[in-house]
Amino acid sequence: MIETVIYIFLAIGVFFNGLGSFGLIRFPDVYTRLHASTKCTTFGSIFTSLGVIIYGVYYWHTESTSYGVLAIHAFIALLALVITNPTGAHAIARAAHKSGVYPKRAVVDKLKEKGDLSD
Amino acid sequence: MMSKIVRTITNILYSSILIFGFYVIMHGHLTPGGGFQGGAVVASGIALVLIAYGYDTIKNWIKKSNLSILESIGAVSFIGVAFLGIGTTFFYNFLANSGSLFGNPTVIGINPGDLNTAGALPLMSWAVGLKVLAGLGSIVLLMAYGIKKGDGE
Amino acid sequence: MKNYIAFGALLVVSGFFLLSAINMHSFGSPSEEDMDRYFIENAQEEASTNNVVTSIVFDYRGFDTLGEATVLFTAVVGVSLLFRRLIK
Amino acid sequence: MIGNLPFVACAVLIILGVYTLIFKRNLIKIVIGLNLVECGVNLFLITLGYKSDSIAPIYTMAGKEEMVLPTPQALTLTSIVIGLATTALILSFAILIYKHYKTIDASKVRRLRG
Amino acid sequence: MKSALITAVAAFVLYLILTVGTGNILLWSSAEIIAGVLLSIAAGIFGRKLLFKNEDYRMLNPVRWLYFIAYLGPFLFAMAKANIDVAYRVITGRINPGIVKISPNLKTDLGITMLGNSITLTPGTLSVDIDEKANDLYIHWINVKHKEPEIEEICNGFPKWIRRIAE
Amino acid sequence: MIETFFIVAIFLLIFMIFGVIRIVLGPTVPDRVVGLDTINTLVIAAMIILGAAYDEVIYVDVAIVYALLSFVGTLYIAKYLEGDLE
Amino acid sequence: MIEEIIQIVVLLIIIVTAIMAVSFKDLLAAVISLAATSLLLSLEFYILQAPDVAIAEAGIGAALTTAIFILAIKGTVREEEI
Repeated sequence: MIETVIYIFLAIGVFFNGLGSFGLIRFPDVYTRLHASTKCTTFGSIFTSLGVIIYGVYYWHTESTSYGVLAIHAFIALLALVITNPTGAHAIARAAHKSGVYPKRAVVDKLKEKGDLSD
Repeated sequence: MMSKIVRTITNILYSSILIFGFYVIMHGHLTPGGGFQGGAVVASGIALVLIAYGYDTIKNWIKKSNLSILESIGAVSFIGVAFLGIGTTFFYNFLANSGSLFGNPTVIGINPGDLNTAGALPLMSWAVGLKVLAGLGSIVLLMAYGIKKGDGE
Repeated sequence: MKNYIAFGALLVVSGFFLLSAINMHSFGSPSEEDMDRYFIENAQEEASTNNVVTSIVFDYRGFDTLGEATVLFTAVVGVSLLFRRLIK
Repeated sequence: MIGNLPFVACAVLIILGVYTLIFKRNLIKIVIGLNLVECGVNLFLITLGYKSDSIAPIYTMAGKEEMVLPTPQALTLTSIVIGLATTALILSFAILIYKHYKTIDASKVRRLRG
Repeated sequence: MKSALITAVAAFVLYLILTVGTGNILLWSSAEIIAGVLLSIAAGIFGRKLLFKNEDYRMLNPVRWLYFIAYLGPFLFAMAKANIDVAYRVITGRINPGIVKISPNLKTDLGITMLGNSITLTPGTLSVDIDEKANDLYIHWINVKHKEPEIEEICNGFPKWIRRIAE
Repeated sequence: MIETFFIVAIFLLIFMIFGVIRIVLGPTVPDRVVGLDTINTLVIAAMIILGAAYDEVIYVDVAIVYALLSFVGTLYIAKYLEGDLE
Repeated sequence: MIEEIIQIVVLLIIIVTAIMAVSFKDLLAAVISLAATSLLLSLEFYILQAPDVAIAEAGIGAALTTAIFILAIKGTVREEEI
């Protein structure tokens, strides 16, 4: 029973990770690639890590406490990942726009119209 | 000075990086880690603050002279702990299995570990950790400083 | 001309590297060393650590770490002296 | 099946580094080559001590008996920190050379001399 | 002083989470707790100038934490929707991108940060830049419907939640 | 169970190749940074999975270090691209 | 068997990124490739059962080496001449 749940979680994670990596190849410019890579790989990594966490929590009861430590440390790694990943994406997007890479086929670009933001 | 989102995340992450680096140094004799690794982690935290706030803001918070004092403390205490065991040999682990500070004997074989073991090793680990922390941190700060000064010439 | 000589030397050296890489002992089965076995068996008893690598770095081979500390100190002093000239 | 592929990878990394050291003129590129040599040497040391079907030399709850050889890992640990320190020193020299000569091309720097 | 103390307490909690399972009875051995206290005080002293830089202690209220936990529900739902949306666009390659501006009227730094990261992880939007004074966000939208969008169209009601959490 | 973890790790490693292709091809530098960022995330996920697969609790610490620090390198490159690194 | 496939893929990516680090004319791109190399080198250490070295390589290779190289490129020039 619990193994089926873990398999499903791992499968979802692998599917979204693959989708993100594939979107990295397929999309035309930096911003859309960031969409694919940030959202999909973060979501997929959350699910693969959740598989590990469920594995750890389940065997915490049946076998030994070290599996519980595995679950907790995996959870902290997941938390750090979720905090840092969108921030890195924001930094890259901002740097790309400032260094003169504008979105391709854009309908509207309010940031370019406004000019340089003073910070 | 990077954007506001990056700065707020830096504020949250910096203390986490500090306590995690200290954890890595402290548990060097039980889990993977030790002086080098923990020092590198904390130095990366200093690099993070440097990039998020810029050199001008950070120079009031983290003084280079404090870092060099810290490095000297690390070097002196490392050699000092090494000399303390000179009754037998240089670098003799005089505290192990003695029952005092860090002096509990380890159970031989497979075990989860007890923090209060390993004798002089945690002390040396802390000395090397301080040294690596201060050394690598001041290298990054000095290079940022040198680039900034060089533009005016 | 000089480039050709350098390229030939690089070819010879890389040939030696690759040959020795192929003729190393097969991957995953190192020759048994007495020293390593001693460290693994006795580190828990003598230094009372669980992590054998740390016991080697700080206890059995502490002199290596001392040399490393010296190199790190020298590098920091070197960088510091180099950029000190810029202020003047 | 895998054969001696990790050792070959170390050799390829070191050869790439040496190639960069010989043929490239840019100082920062030279430092990148030096870093690659360092990577290759570290990987070689770790690969040398690897024993198949064994665990890291740390006594934990896991039950296997065999451990990989610990001495190469301890040596690699010092090597990594030293590598960063020397890299920083060389890069500082590169920055100073650029301030002085306005170029970081090694051959041009040699010709200017002073 | 106060900020150092609170940073130290936060660091101590993180340390306890990291070292759980080391003791037998209370889950932590006494040596771990002593070491944790000392190290947390050190971390509090070194990190005091960052975590509570603005002397803003409103996040200490436990009610806000409950709101935060409740916020995770709609957030994860929106995130799953985002991924199915991106999956559709990856497979068909149908995009209509552009950069638009919204003004969510959030005042605190933490609030605008949470909003920025949330909308980076949710449907078809990516925060590109931020106006530091007015707290306006510039957003790359993968499927532009209007050039002057409503806030609701982009952020799925996140600003209401964040106003409860962080303001 | 253990074999499943290894298979998932192999899939993650194969997805890393897409990131490497983006690093090699990417017309501009921001494209390459996006590839690096993707590889970062995948490596962290692979480390967590492999830690469970080797049945060793302590290995996951490496994943925590990576998740906390991999973002610093990205920030440095982004700040250089913004053009006001000081 | 299955671990050997993992090692082959990781070593392949390491060699490709190292070649890219040597051959890019743009030094910033070369530094990005070097960062990817050290990232995967850390994963290789992890697979070779050396978590100590993996942590050291993670902290130093991921953050500090990239930082120092970027600072040096800022202090000099970005493009490699010739």
